[in-house]
Formats: sequence, structure tokens, C-alpha cells
Amino acid sequence: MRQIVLGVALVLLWAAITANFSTPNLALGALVALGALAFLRRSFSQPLHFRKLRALLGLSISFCVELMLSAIRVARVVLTPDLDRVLRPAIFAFPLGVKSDAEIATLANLITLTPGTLSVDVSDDRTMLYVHVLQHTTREAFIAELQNGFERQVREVFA
Amino acid sequence: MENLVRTAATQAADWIVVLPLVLALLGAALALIMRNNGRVTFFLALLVVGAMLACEIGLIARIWENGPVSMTMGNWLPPFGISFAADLFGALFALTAAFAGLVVIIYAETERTAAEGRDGFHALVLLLLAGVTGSFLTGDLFNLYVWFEVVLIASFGLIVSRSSALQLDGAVKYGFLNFLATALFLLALGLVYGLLGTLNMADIIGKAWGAHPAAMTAVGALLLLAFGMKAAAFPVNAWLPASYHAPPAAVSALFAGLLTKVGVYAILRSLVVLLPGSRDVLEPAIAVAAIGSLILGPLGAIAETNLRRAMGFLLIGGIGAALVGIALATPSGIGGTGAYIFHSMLTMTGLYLVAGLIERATGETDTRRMGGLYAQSPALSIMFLVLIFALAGVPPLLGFWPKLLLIEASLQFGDGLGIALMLALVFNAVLTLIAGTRLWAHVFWRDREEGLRPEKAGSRRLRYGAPAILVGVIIFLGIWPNLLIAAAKIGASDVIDPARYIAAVGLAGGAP
Amino acid sequence: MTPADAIALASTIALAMLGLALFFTVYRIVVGPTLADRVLALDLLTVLAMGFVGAMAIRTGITLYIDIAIALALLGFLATVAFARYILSRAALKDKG
Amino acid sequence: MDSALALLAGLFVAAGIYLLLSRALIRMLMGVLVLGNGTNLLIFTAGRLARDGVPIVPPGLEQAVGPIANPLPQALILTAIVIGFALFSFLLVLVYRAYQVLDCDDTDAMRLAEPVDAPKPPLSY
Amino acid sequence: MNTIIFRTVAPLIVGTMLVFAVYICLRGHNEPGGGFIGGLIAASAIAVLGMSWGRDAARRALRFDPLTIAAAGVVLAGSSGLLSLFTGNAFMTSIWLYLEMGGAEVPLSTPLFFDIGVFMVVLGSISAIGLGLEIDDGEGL
Amino acid sequence: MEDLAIYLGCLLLVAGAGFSLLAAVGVVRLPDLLTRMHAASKAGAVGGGLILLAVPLVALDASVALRAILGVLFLLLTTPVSAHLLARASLTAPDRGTPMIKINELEREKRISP
Amino acid sequence: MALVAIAPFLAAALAPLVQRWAGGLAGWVLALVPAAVFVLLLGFVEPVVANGAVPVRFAWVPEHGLDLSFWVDGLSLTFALTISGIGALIVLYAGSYLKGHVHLGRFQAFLLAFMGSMLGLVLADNMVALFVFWELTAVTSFLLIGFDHWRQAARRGAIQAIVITNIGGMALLVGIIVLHQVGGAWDLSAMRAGGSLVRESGFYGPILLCILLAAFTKSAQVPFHFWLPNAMEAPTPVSAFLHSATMVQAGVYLLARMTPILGGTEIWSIVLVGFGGATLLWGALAALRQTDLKQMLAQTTLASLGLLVLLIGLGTEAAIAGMVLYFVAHALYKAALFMVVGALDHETGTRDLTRLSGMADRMPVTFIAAALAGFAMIGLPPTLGFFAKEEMLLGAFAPQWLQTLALVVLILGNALLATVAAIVAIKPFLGIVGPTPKSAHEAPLPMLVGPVVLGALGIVAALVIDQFGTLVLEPAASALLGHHVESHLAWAIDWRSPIIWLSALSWTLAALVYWQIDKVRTMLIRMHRAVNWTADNAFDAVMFALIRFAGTTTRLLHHGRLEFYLVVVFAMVALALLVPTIGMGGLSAITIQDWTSIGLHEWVVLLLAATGLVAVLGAQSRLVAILALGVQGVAVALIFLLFGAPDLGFTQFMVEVLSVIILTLVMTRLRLDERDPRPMEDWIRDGLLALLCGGAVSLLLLLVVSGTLDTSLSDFFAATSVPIAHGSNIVNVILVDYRGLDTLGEIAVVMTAALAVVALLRTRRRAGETFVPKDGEA
Repeated sequence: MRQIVLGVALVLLWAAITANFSTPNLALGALVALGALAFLRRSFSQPLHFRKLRALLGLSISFCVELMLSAIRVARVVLTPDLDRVLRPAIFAFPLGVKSDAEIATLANLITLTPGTLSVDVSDDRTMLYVHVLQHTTREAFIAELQNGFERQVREVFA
Repeated sequence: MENLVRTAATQAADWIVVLPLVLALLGAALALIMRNNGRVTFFLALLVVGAMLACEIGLIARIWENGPVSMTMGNWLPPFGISFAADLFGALFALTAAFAGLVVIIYAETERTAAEGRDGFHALVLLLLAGVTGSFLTGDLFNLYVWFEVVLIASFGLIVSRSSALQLDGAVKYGFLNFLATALFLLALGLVYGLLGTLNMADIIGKAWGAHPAAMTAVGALLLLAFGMKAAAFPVNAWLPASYHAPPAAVSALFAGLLTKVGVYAILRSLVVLLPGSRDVLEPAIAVAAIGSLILGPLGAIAETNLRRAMGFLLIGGIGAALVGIALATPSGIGGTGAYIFHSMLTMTGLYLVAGLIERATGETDTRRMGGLYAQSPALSIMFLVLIFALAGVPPLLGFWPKLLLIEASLQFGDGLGIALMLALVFNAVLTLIAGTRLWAHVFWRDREEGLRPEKAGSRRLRYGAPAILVGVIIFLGIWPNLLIAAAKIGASDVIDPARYIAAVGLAGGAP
Repeated sequence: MTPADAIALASTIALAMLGLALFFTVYRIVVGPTLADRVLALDLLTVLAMGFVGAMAIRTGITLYIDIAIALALLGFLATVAFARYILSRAALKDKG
Repeated sequence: MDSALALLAGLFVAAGIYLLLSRALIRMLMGVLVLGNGTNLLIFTAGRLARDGVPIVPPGLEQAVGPIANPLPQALILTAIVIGFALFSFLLVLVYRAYQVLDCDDTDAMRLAEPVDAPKPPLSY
Repeated sequence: MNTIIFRTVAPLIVGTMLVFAVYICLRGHNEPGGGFIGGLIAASAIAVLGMSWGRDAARRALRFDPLTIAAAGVVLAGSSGLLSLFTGNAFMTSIWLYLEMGGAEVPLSTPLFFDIGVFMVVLGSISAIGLGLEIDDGEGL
Repeated sequence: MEDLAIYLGCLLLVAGAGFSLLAAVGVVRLPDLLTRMHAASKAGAVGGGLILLAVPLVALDASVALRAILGVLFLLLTTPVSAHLLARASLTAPDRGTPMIKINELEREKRISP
Repeated sequence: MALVAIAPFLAAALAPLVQRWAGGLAGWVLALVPAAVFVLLLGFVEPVVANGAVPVRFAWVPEHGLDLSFWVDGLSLTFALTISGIGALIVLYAGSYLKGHVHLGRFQAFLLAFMGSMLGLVLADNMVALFVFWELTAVTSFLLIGFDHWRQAARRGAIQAIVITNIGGMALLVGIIVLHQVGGAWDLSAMRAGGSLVRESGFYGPILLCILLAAFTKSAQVPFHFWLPNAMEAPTPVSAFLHSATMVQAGVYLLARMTPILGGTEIWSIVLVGFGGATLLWGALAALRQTDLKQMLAQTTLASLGLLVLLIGLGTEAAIAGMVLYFVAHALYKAALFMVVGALDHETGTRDLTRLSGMADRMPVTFIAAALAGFAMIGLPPTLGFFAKEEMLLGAFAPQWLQTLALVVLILGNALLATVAAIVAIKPFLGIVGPTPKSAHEAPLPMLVGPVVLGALGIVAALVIDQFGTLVLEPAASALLGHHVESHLAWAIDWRSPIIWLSALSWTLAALVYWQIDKVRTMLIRMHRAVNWTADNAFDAVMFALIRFAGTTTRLLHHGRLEFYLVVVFAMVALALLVPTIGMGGLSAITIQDWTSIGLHEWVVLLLAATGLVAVLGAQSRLVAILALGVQGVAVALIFLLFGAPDLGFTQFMVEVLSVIILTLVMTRLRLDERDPRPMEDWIRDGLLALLCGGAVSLLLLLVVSGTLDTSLSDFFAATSVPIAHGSNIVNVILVDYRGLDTLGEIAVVMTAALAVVALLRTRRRAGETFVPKDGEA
């Protein structure tokens, strides 16, 4: 299943970068994609299910917004003359609600790209995600914010 | 438009210029694919080298009849495409290289281990031959660089083939210094292009006069240095004695026969043919390099107790001899250089193979601990003696004739330079003889404390047969050198006056 | 201000800023203090180079450069991963003693 | 600009040589890289510089319009880069193996092929 | 490196890189790129795979021995030059064939095969070097 | 319309360059690796991405746009991964420097379960 | 003729086989070959006497104007007959002398090959051919001298002989080449025709020097005499053959051959008489000092050679006649005496004079042979030696100072030689039988044939001296002098001539010395000890000094430190670039372009590159340097992009990053200390060298870009890329089409690099070895 999704994605990718959606080119793209998949055939650990495109879209939009925000926030921090005042770095352990590899990875990457947070590590038993926070408030507030924000959205996408 | 930029359809016969190279390259790749079966690659290599030899003999025959043969890749007009152009020297050396390669392949079959097969021994040898052949036959300076690199990397692959500590140490020195030589070559190439706007050799001949003489001379000096390093000429020869004794005998035989000669040939081509103006200015430098190599080479051999290192020093002395003709740049001098390169290819290959046999028979690498082979192995004795005397230029062996030509040339040249070169040649002969006879006395005549290892009789015939072929050729050509000398004369005349060469390449008048 | 002027102006400003940024990152590469800091700076350097390429593309109108930018994005990642591996293996070595 | 690049190429060569002269093998490898870059810059400069004209013919045209950069040195450099990279990889692994086997990366200490205490030639016949 | 984040994202990255590599290789005749760059990108993809999933995965992904791939590339490139022997031309004279396929014209040429050969050589060689070093390590980090 | 796109593109370009510069400043100014990483990964990615997006706007070419978006996606895909790997590696590194971390739950966990 | 030249070599090649098959009879079988040659050569006597010379010519190296030409005239025929005749007897003798020796076959092969070369040498007319045979004699004699190879003395003798004669050989080569260039011909016969041309040319001096050096080394003249006695380490048959009749005579032959071309000048006479005389006296005195019979004979050989050289130097008809006669006589008696000594040695186990006496009873035939040869050596009538002596004294009998000096030397020398002859021929055989290591009895037949025949021949020749004069002496002397010479030899003693009294004088002297031999010997030995320095020691000293010098220079130049090798290379780079650029006025041709045209962003990239470089150089730890390497790599790529090279920039980015990655990959596995081991003084040296080279490159590049570039190639590519090569990316079209062959080579390089790397890494796993450094090595 996931292979097909990835395959289609790769064909589209091919068409996109070659900027040519004609049939022969799509066929060529399919060929290339097949080749790439053959390459990757052993690298899949578990199936992946894309269900809700809308959720995905929503996630994407909110992500983009958050990304811009985070960049601006970093910029503000950087430009602050007195860094010690604004910086309150901490590493928090975030108990993971999502379980699958794809979900964890997506969540971690999102966290990294969003304001003030950076995922550092996943515990070996996959229950904890360690996150570095630039300006920490409290642990609870941090966890709550994440659980209600991205984690929920990711769960919707992969549900 | 099409017929303005393309040459008329090439004759199929012209392919013999490029076929040896292509065969070797493709053969190497195929050998690499099949490298898990050493027997198969052995026969493949034999087949390929045989085909190369056939092509090259045909090539020589054609050049002998009609003068240089050329072919430009892709049917482009010559300065635009890459030309392959063979004059007699190029073809002769290519033939000799393939011959030496054949001998080494046969020899190596007797001591090659299965593991070396898996490491692509035959593929590497074929690649080396491809690079050497390409270097001899190409008519384009940048293409020459590429084949130099092919030679270099193939030799890297071969020199580490068993990866003992000794080999790695040698390989590090070999690697860095040789890399540097090609880097300098590339540097010079960039400057040549910046000055002349062309890379085709025939084209360079015509254009070299137009550039600023200072720049042209500096470029010539850089080329001399780069190729001098490749050729292991004094004073940039340090890599050779540091590394040639490290790899298995077959490998060092191949190196000794082919690699340095490519360097000398490149000097000949680039300085005498392409940039004669620069060569005239650099003459003293070449002479110094020649004299230094001539004297210090055999001195090193006298000082050395490791058999194959001593050979390496003797090889350096030979390079000096080959440089003499380039320093003189007279027809007979160039002829002598050509003949010397030919002789040195065969003789040094043979010597290293015999050195390998000696090391195998005695189980030693140090001459002080060898001995007793004279009584033990007449075949080995004869081969060693013939080769070492050939190297010292003792008649009637092959080595005498180039020396005769060179001494004649330097005497004809007269002048302090000619006399100095002549004296150096004479000294070299005497010192080489001292070194050679001392080696002979230590390795063959002296008694040995403990007994010799009994040899397995099985593959003896092949193992001794391979150098024996070379020895046979050296004796035969020593007694009947007429063909060789004729070849040297024809080759030299084309080097001194490259008009026929340029005509064969057939330059386009200019851009369409 | 015609579009051409705008492009020239914007690209000049952008290139200048990127140039400044490049030197900042080089400073971090040189100063460190830890290896990871330097790697991070190198990572940023490739991203900046990518930006530089993009700015050049705009300035010269040669859009082909964008592929190079893509490749750069990819490569910066590769280098960082390799260095991270290096740091990890170093740590493993230290642990073993 | 040609002059500035000529100076830069010289700087690269100098740096490469300086690195090659350090006895540490890893640094010498870096010298290999830097020297290679210097050489490439030299060829590039020797082929003369041209701003803003890529040697690519726009689609649909027979020839490029306007001045373009000299394509030949570019092709040469491309070949040189690739070859340089291949050589570099080999040298790198060679150094690695040498380090493993000889247990040092100082060339002064690598004296197996030409030992420090090389025997004096015997004074006998 | 045993981290799920990397491992999970890696196939995506690798897939994208491979497609990109082929694209770069094929269009090289007309736009920047070509067999060498394409091969490098593909080899980088292998490297990513190797670093995330381990060398065995990378080796399996290649299916053939990398050196064999490289040698096959040389054979392909060399023989594409040899083809012109049969047209009575010099070595490496290009031959162009325009195939009609579904209304579009697909150009097939010896330079194209040559470029593919280059691609294979670079891919095979660099993977061989990388894998060699990885295996030498003894532990797939 | 076309001019507008060009002006927009210029704006994006300058903005992207600005973010890149800020990222660089952050990398220089911020006190320890992890905080610097925030600057590099976020501002850097945004800066680079904006410049990439500016290209098709100026060039007005659909195929370029597609490729630019691809590039941005790629950037967004790889940046967090590399940041994560580096952060993870740096925490195990022997020469960690003096990280300025007020609360460190990772360290605590590690101490509890060696 | 061809048969004469080839037969001995063929026989040599077959000798080991013959030895194996024929066993004990092999000596007889092999001796047939030289005997046959002898007979063949006899056939030439008549035409030679009639016509003066018989030229024979084969095509050889026509490309170089070389023919394999032979010239059979009196001189060469005399030598050739002597060589082949004695050769036959020696082969026979050797078969018996070395009976049962494992390497007898090899020995006979060398001996026959040597004989063949010697024959070639004396018969050759072409100078190159003469040189070829000349060197062949050296090589074969090297093998023969070193035959007892397990003894260091034998090896030393062999090396000494070949080194000394090779020096001469090289001189000969140079000499004949100059001669050829002066005279315009390779054939001696042609040169003889134009001898005065050579003598009057400006090159006469160098030619003479070369030829004399060659002859003196080969014929062991003082001061190159020392190798000959050492060559006696060879088995006795070798000594008998090489060191009496043949090889050492090659120098004499050369001088004789060259007389018409070079001879006759004052310097020629003085040098030859001087060196010849010195050698004669030296050899004779040294002979008296010995107690080893063989050494004694060896020293007398020296004396005889000196005598011959002296006679050639005198150059009068009588002197030349004496020289020819003496040559034949000497060959006969010396070979015979050597064989006698060999027989004594073989049968008694010693050849020490003091331990041998009274052998006449045990070995009567040997004694007779010894006596015959001894008579000849003393020069008693009726032996050939007598006539030789008469002629030579006559030749020196003239009022000039040189001749007078020569006469005195001749008389003295002859006297001393006569003493030696008496000692060798009489002392061991007469008197009381002393104990010997082996119980002595007569030698076997093959060992007797030689000495007896040769000894007898000395008398026979004297008995038929008239015929000998016309058949041998006249043609030989004529050939030597270049004009006809009448023989006036007759079997009569003219008591009125002063010459006979001079002979008598020398005999008297000889008798005196023989009488006081022990005292003389003691005195000579004492003198020898007092000097305590001989040319022989000098050879060792020179040789060892050479070896030490070689060792020192080689250690100095090839010390194994890569760093210094690199320093040499870079110093050369700086020289190669700077000297021509500055020396030939390159600096003035440089034009610097306007700096203001460089845009801001271009400055940024340039500075970035420079900064990256500085960072690499300044980095303390290697890893930081690697990271900084990334900076300069990116900068270079940006430069490529700035100047319209997208492909390059692309590739540069990729390669740079990949290089850094694999560098890191390897660094992961190296446990290196962080610091740079470079000492302070090296910094300065390296930095200076680097700056010099870099500056030179910059200068040269500036010079290059100051000119205009011929862009016809690139224009062509740009014009034809799309229409003909069907590609828009010109760079790529160049790579795969115009210059596709470069790319083919390039991918071969890449493939090979991978193969090499894999091989390198695989060997480690296969061997699984780790090198444990010993102290001082790591």
C-alpha cells in the first residue's frame, strides 16, 4: 500500500521536475519510480496509511504558519541585546501518544521546525520524545500545548 | 554544415589506431565483471592482449609503409575532436608494452593467488595497458593526461595488491608523489590551453611559436618536471626506489617496464615535438637531469642490499640514458632514446621477473643473505646474466645498440654538453657493470649458508618461460638489430620534423 | 523602479546579506567551540550557499541554477548526517575507553 | 577579475603545497583536495572568465545568444574534478590502511620501505 | 544510526534522490547535469540508505555487486562508442535515432547511452567505496 | 500582474536573505549548541525556502515553480532530520562544551537507566 | 669464414649437452671444433701469402652502415691460428684437468665461447664488430675467472678483471666512434687507407688516449696490471689460454692493428715504449718475488705483454718482426708452461716452488715439455724464442735515446725472464724428491698432449725458420706496418753481429740472478713490504670508497622521508616556474586588470575562499580543518557559478561534500592525536616554499591571461553543438561527444579507483593482521 502511494508520488515528482505531463514521460517516470522502489523494497518496516487528505492539508497549513512564526520568533530572540534574559533553555521529556514510526517521525520533525522547540531524541522504548525548548515555561504547559496541537493533527492524518 | 565539420568517412583500417586501447578498456571491464574466476580472466586477458598485439603489428606495418596514422574520434575535424595519432615510436612502444604485459600476465599466472584474482588483477593489468597504450598513441594533450591518470590509478591498484606493511609504506610514497606529478601536468595543461587555445598536439606544434616565450618556457619546464617525476629522473626520482620493491614481482616488473617509459616518452613528445623552442632553453636542465640520473642511479644500485631496490636504481640510471637523446635532440640522439626506451621496457621487465624468481628461489629479499644460485639454477643464471649485461650495454645484447647511438650522438653534438653527456653515459655503463657484477657475485656465485627451498616443479615451465621469452628477444635483437635501428631512424625523423605527423592528423584550417 | 531595477537592487541587497551571513558562519566554524557547533555552522553554510545560488539565479535570470540549489539542500543534509555519525562513533569509542 | 582569480588560484596552490608538506597524512590529503581546487581554478581562469553567460543554448535556438562562458575549460575541469575525486578516494583509503597497519599517520615515522637503519652495502665481492 | 526519525524519513529522501538523479542524468545533454552528477546523487542516496538502515540494506538495494555495476557501465559506454564501427565512422561517432512513441518524439542516441554508462560507473564505484568502508567498520552504525 | 510577481519575488528574496542572515547571527550569538540549532534549523530553512520560492516568481516559469516547491519540500524534509541527528549526537559527544540548559530531563533519565 | 665465426659459439651452446652424453670423451669431441677451425684457417694461409689479405663481408646492420666484415691478413691469421690451435689443446686439457667437476660442461662452453669471441676479435674488420667481440671476451673471461665461485678471491678477481677491462672497453667504444666520425668509415681496412687523415686531425689526441686506454687495460699494462695476476684465481686451463695466448693479447693486437692508423708519431712511440718497458720490468721483478709457480707465470705474462707493447712502440721493421715472432713464441711456451704447472698442481696438489723438487722422475713427459718451453722462454737456440730475441734486440739497436733506453730495458727484462724460465722449468723437476700433498705420478694423456705439442712446436718452428719467415712473419709484419716487409730470417748464427753478444749478456745476467735467487727474492719481498701499497690494494680502496660513497649519497638522497621528497619536488616547481618567467622578461608582459570591476558579491566569494583556506591552514585539529575545507569547497563552487559554469558548480558542490563525507567516514576510524606535529622551523621553510610556488603560479597565470585566447575551439563547439551534436548543454556535449574519449578514460579511472579501494580494504579482512610496530619503527 505504502509502496503504491510512494510510487505514485515519485511518478508525480518525476513529472513535476521534468515539467512534462505527457504520456511517454509519465511512462518513463513510472519506470524510474519502479526502479527506485525496487531499490527500496526492503526498507519498509510497516505499512503506512494516508487517510485524510483534508487533515493533511490542515496540518500543512498550520505547519507553514507555525514555521514562519517560529522563524520570526527566533529572529526576535537573536536580535535581543540581552540574551540571558530571554533564553530559558530546557530539555523536556514528552510522553508520546502516537505509536507508529511514521507518526513519531512526522511529529518530531514538525516539532523541530516549529517555534522554540527542537526534538533531540526518542527514548529506546518509544514512549518519550525529548524536546529542547528555547524559552521554557512549565513542563505541563509545554506538554499540553504539544498534545493539543501537532500531536492531535498528526494522529488525524495517520489515523 | 555537416560536411564542413566532419571528416570524410574514416577507413575501417584506421581503427587499428584506437582498437588496442578500446580492447584493453573493454577487456578490463569484462575481466572485472568476471573477476571471481581467475582462470577465465586469465584467458580473457591473453585474448585481449593478443588482439592488441595483432592490431599494433598491423599499425606498425602501415606506419612503416605510409607514415603516421591518425584517427579523430567522433569524425570531428582534428583540433575539435580528440585525435589519436601514431607515429612509429608511439606504435612501437605500444607494441612493446603489450608484449611486456603479455609476458607478465603469463608469469603472474604461476604465482597469482585466488584472492588477487578477486581483487581484479587481470582487470588492473589490462587497465594499465590501456592507459599506457593510450598515452603512446594519443594526439591530444589533455587526453594524454587522462591516460596518465588511468595508468596511475591502475598502478595504485596493483601496488597495494597484497597490502603488507611494507607495501603500504611504499604505496603511500608512490601515491603522493605520483599524484603530484599528474597534478603538475594538469597545471601545465591549463596554462597551455590559456596560452594557445588548443590541446591537439599537431595544432600546438603550429601555434607554440606565437605565445610569449617566457610563459612557454615556464610551461615547458613544468611539463618537464611533471613527466620527469613520472619517469623518475633526477632529482625527483625518490618515489621509485621507495616503492618498486614492495609489490609482488610481477607487478613491479610491469611497472618497471612500462611506467617510467611513459614518462620519458611524454617528455620526448611534449618537449621535442611540441615545444622545441622551450626545449632549447631547457637543454641544460635536461642535461643535468640526465647526468644526475645516469650517475646516481647505478650508485644507488651499488649501495643497495635489497635486490629489487637495486634494480630500481638501475632503472633510474636507464632513464638518464634515455634523457640524453632528448637533451641532444639530434636525429641520432632521438633515435637512441627511442631505441633505449624499447630496450629498457624489455630488459627491466625481464630483470624484475628474474628478481622475483630469485627471491622465490632463495626466500630472501636481501642480497646479503642470498647466494648459491649459480650452482642451483643454470636457467636463472643465464637469464640474470644476459639481462644485467644487456642493461650495462654489453654487446651483443640489445642494450648495446641504443648506447652506441647515444654515444655517437653526443660525440657528434660535440661541445661541452655533448662531452659531458658522453662521459656520463660511459660512467653509467661502468657503474652499472660494477653494480651488476656485484649483485651477480653476491646472489649467484657466493655460497649460501643454508640450503635452498625446493621448488615445486609444476608451474616452473611457465614461470621461467616468461622471462626466457624476453631474454630470447633481447639476445636476438642484440645480434640482429637492423630492424630496431631502422625503426629508430624513421621514428626519430618524424620526431625531429613532425611534418608527416601533422599531415596525417590533417588539421582543419580553422573554425568553420 | 522598473522590474529590472528591482531585481538588481533586491539581489544586491540579498547577496550582501548572504555574504555577511556566510562570514558569520565561517566565524562559528573556526571558533567552535565544540565539533557539533562547527558542523551546525557548516550545515547552515550550505543552506546559505543555496540561498546564494538562488539569488544568483534571480540576478542573472538563469533559472537552471535552481536544480543546483536543490542538490545543495540534499548535500548539506548528507554532510551533517555524516558528521553526526562521526560524533556518535567518537562517543562510542570514548565509552569503550 | 581574471587577475583576482589568478591570485586566488596561486593562493590555493600555496595552501595545498603547505598542507602537503605537513607530515600528517590526513592533512596531506587535504592538501590534495586544495591543490586540486587550485588547479581547477587555474584552468578556469586560463580559459578566461565571462560573467553571466552560461554555455547552454536556450531551447529552440540553434546557437546561444550573446557572449557565453568558454565551455571547453569547463569540460576539462569537469573531467579533472572527477579524476581528482577518484584519486582522492583511493589515497584516503590508502592512508587509512597505512594508518591501521603502520599505526601512525606521520610520514616521518613511516620508514618500512626505506628503513632508518638501512644496512650499509657490504664491502666484499 | 538507530533512530526512528531518520529511519522513517530515509526511504522518502532516498526515493526522491533517486528520481532526481535519473532526471539529472537524462537531461544532462541539454541542461546542467549529466551522468556524473546523476551518479553522484544516486550514490548519495545509497549512502543515506546505508547510514540509516545499515550497509546490508544498501547492499541489497543495489542488488548487484557495485563493482560489477561500474564495470558494466564502462562496457556500456565503451560499446556505445564502438557502434560507429558498423557505420564506417570513427570511434565514438554519435548515432541518433528518433523514435515515435505515443505522439512524442523520443531521441535515442549513443551519447545518451554513454551518459548512462557514466551514471552506472559513478553509482557503482562510489557505492563500492562507501560500502567497502562501511563493511570495514564491522558495525553498521 | 507579471511585474507584481517580480516585485513580490524581490521581496521574498530580500526576506529570505534576511532570515538567513538572522540565522547566521543566531549561530554566532546564541550561547550553546542547542539554542544555536534553533536559529539554524528554523531561520535557515525559512530563509533558504523563501529564496527558492522567489526564483519562479521572478522567472515566471511553471516548471521552475514546481522544482522550487520540490526544493523547499526537500529542505523541510531534511533540515529537521539533520538537526535531530546532530542534537542527539552532540548530547552523547565527549566534548559537549558547557550547554546552557536549565532543566534536563534527558540527562536525568539517562542517569536513572544507564 | 662464417663457419669459423659461428662454430665455436654453437659448440659452446652444445657443450653442456655433449658433456652429458659423451662423458669422459667429451674433451676429445669438443676439441675437434677448434681443431677444425684451425684447419679451416690454415686454408687461408696461401691466399694471404699471395694476396696480402682476404676480405669477407656479410650484411649486418645496413641501416647504420655496419657490415659484419672480416679481414684475414697476416696479422689476424697469425693470431687466429694461435688461438684456435692452442684452443684445441686447452679444451682437451681442460676436459681432463677438471674431470668429474659438476660444471665441466659449463666450463667448456665458456671456454669455447671465449675462443669464438677471440677469433672474431682478431678477424673482424668492422670496428663495431671488433668492439662486440672485445666485450664478449671480457664477459666470457669474467665467467671463467670466477669459475671457482665459492672463493671470494675468485669473485674478486673476476670483478676486477671485468671492471678494468670494461673501463677500457668503454674507452675503445668512444675511440672507435670518434675514429668513425673522423675517418668516415666503420671498417678498419678503409681507415688504414686514410691513416694520415686521422693522425693529422685535431681528434688524434683523444682517439689515441681512448685506444691506448683500451689496449693498456686489456693487456694489463702498468698501472692497470694488477687484475691479471688476480685473474689467476681461475682454473689453470683458463690461465693457460686467456692469460697467455689470447685475451690479454687483445690489447697488443689492437695496438698492432691500429699502428697504420695511429702509429708512427712521436707520442705513440714514447708512450708505448715507456709503458711497455715499465710493465716489462715490473712484471719480471714481480715474477721473481713469487714462490707460487702460477703467480710467477702470471707476472711473467705481464712482462711479456710489456715487451710486446714496447716493440710495437719502437715500430721499426725489426722490432715488429721481433714482436710477431715473440708473440708466437710466447703463446707457445707460456701456454705450455701453464699447462705444465697445472699438471704439477693437479698431480702433486701444490704449486709452491719451495715444496716441489725432483719431479722429473715421477713426471718425465711433463718435464720434457717444461724443458722445451723453458728453452724457448730463455731464448736459447734452436727455439723460436731465440729468433724473437734476436729480432727485438736488433729493432732497438739504434743510436736514438729512446731506442737505447729500450735496448737496456730489453736486455734486463730478457735476463729476468730467463731466470724465471729456469726456475719454472728446472727447479721443480730436478733435485731430491720432496714430499707433496698428493703422491705424484704422470698426468693423464690429454693433459700431456698440450704442453708437449706446444713445446715441440717452438723448436719445429725454429727449425723451419725460413718457411716460417715467409709464411707467417712476412704477411703479419706487412699487415702491421702497412707496407711489404722482407723476412731475413735464416737458420744461422752470425757471431759478428753485436746482437748475439747482447743476448749472451742477458743470459749471463740471468745466470747470475738464478745463482743468487733466494737472496734476490728476499730482497724483492722486503722491498715490496716496504712499499706496502700496490695497485691491487688501490683497486680495493677505490672500490670500497666507491661503495661507501654510493651508500652515503644514496642514504642522503633516498632517506625514506616523504616530507623531504616533497620539498625537493616543490623546490623544483618553484625553480621551473620562476626562473623562466622572471628570467625571460615575463614580468613586463603582465597586465593587471581593473579591480573596480569586481562586484560586491564577487568579493564576498573570493574572500570566502581565502578565509576558508586560512581556516584550513590554521585549524589546530584535523577535523576542524576538514570542516574548513568545506568552506573553501563551497566558495570554489560559487566562483564557478558566478562565472557561468553551472555544471562545474554543481559537480564541485557534490564532489566537495562527498569528499568531506568520506574523509569523515575514515576519520571515524582513526584515533589520531589532534595536533599538528610540524616543528617551528619547518613552518617557515614550508611556508616559504608554498608561497614561492603559489606566487609563481599566480605570476604565470597573470602572464597567460595577459595575452589573448584563441577561442576557435570553443566557438566551433558553440556553433555546432545544437545543429550537429543535438545537445544544448555545450559542456555536456563536449564531454560525451567532442571529447568523449576523455570521459571514457575518466570513468575507467573511477572504476579502477573503486576496484583498488575494495582490494585494499579486502586484504585487511583477509589477512586480519595488525602490524605490531617494533621499537624505533613506529
